[in-house]
Amino acid sequence: MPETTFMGVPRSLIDWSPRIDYDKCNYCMECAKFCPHQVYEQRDGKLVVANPQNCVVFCRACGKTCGLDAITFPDKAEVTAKIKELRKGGE
Amino acid sequence: MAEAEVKVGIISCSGEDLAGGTLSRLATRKLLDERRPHHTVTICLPLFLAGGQEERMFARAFPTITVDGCEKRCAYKATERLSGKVNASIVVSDIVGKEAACGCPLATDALNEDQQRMVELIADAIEAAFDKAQGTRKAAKIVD
Amino acid sequence: MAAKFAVLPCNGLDKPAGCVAREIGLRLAERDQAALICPVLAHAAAARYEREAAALPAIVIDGCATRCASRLAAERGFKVAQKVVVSDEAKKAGRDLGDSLRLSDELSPFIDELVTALLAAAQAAPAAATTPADEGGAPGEQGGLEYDTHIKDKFIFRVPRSGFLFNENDCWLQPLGGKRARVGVTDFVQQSLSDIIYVTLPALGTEVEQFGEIGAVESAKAVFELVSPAAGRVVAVNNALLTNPEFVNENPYEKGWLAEIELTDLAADRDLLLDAAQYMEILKRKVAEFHV
Amino acid sequence: MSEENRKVIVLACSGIGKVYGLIAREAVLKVARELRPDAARTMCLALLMTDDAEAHEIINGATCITVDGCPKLCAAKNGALAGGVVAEQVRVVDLFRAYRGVNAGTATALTADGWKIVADLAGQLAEKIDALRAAGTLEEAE
Repeated sequence: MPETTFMGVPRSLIDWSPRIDYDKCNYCMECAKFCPHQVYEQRDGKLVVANPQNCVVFCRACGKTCGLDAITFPDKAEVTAKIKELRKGGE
Repeated sequence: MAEAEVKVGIISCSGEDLAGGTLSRLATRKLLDERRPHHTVTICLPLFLAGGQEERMFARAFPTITVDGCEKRCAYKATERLSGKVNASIVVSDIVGKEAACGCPLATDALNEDQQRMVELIADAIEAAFDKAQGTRKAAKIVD
Repeated sequence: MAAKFAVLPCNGLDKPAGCVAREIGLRLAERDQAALICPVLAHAAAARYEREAAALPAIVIDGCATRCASRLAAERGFKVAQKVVVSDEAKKAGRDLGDSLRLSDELSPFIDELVTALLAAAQAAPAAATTPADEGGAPGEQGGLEYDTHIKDKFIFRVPRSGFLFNENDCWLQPLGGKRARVGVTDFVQQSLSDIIYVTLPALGTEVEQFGEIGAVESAKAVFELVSPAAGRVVAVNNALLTNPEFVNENPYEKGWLAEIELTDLAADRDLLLDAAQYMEILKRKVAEFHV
Repeated sequence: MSEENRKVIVLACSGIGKVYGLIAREAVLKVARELRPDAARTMCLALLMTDDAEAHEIINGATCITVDGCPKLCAAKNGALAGGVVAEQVRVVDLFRAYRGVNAGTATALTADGWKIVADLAGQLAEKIDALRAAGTLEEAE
């Protein structure tokens, strides 16, 4: 599979995907059902972020499905700054 | 540029006044959903009048098969008149008989086993027309 | 000579500032053959000025902070190239507009200055405010914009040829001149979602970061959250979408816009935005991977 | 004017691409065949797109309720174009705002929830037909 990019930066260098707080998660799987990009998987009854690279950079839509607020995302400003930096480096 | 594969268009009459309308719809969806899902497209017939230029181009952009419930052949006539040349015209009453096609309109959950078999038979006929349409027409470029 | 601008003054009759706004409008129309837009008629008959709204960059003149003309311009889809609030300008210039609703001769030089400044600024407005006519094309069927298209099966994906910036999250930004810009989704979003049945507008006054959430559109298939192409403060929203969410399907770039923001620093955000040609490449890639 | 021609024509959109069109169709069939068989009738929308003289004679000046799946309004536009008097115009997508997040099924088959929406919609259509009858609209159409 060809390397995917976001704003010209290899996706693999961008740290953007959901983080699950397992103390809060009740494994309702609403987030997994919601996400069309197969970011989540259920393994042995447990919810895991199986394909973080599939996550659309800056998309946070699945977080809204979580009534328990168990899903968080990295700091947007930091990620933005990192992307800008990588773009400069790549030129 | 790679040659784009041309999909085949299937347009159903949807007749709301007779069983043939339900049968033609279901058989059309069978091709779209099960038998040739990646190689077929459809459009709602009345969009030729209610829609725009984009919709009316349909039969000129795709080799098109029409599926009609009865011998009035509304889908065929309307497509030829409003959109473009039709490659093949399937008429449900020719396949399952006038009696079955012109009975009361059916709800999709009310088909008996006979009628379900009819849907398969009609889908067979569309599929044959589909194969012919794909075989006789070399992929023309419509993209870009 | 054909009009180069549309002029929309508030025409406020009950305040001196409104009367000044009206006078500015009249003088602009005289000096530059601008098309005068009657705000009362524009309000009463939505379709009356559709052509002007689509084809001409607009100069909007508000008398007071109520900004009726600006609101009307947004509602009617005018492409605002320049705007001014008379009471603000009077304050800056240290002018007392008085109590009379009849214009005094003393105000005439002040009005002339504003007219001159507005014309100069409007003529120097950024490309976003230029009309398709200026770019050598006639206004299209969809309104004033010209589109490049990409076709996949029976789906047509359009990208406005100029005046818009995009992010890779399929949202657009249309600078309106000044610090204002509109935000919305692209054809890729509305085609993928199919019939949009619900639109969530951001709250007025919300501060949004670049790539922050700015509203959502929803169909039976999925919810799509808008990722703001630029940082700013939400100053207007397209309330028409609450009753007519299908406007986003019909034209996501014009009547389907979601919000208007006052930009924080577009120059800084520009780095991570795409122009029409760049976005078209992204869109084609996504369309190729996309199964309806 | 015959009894048949005094009936309200409930015109569905023939939508075949999405679930909305199927819901429109099923609701129209339900109201014409089950709920108000004496007061409502269906017509093939496709037939109105041909030059069939008989069909045009029936719809010309007749009171119609159009039921469209999506905002493209195929039934309302084609019904009016053929000479029908569209007394009520219904859009299934509008209904869905009250059923947010509900999986109604596909263009081929409805889920139990989808059939529930059909039942609701058919009920609404029956009420509209009753109202049109009570207002005497149908007699005037003669």
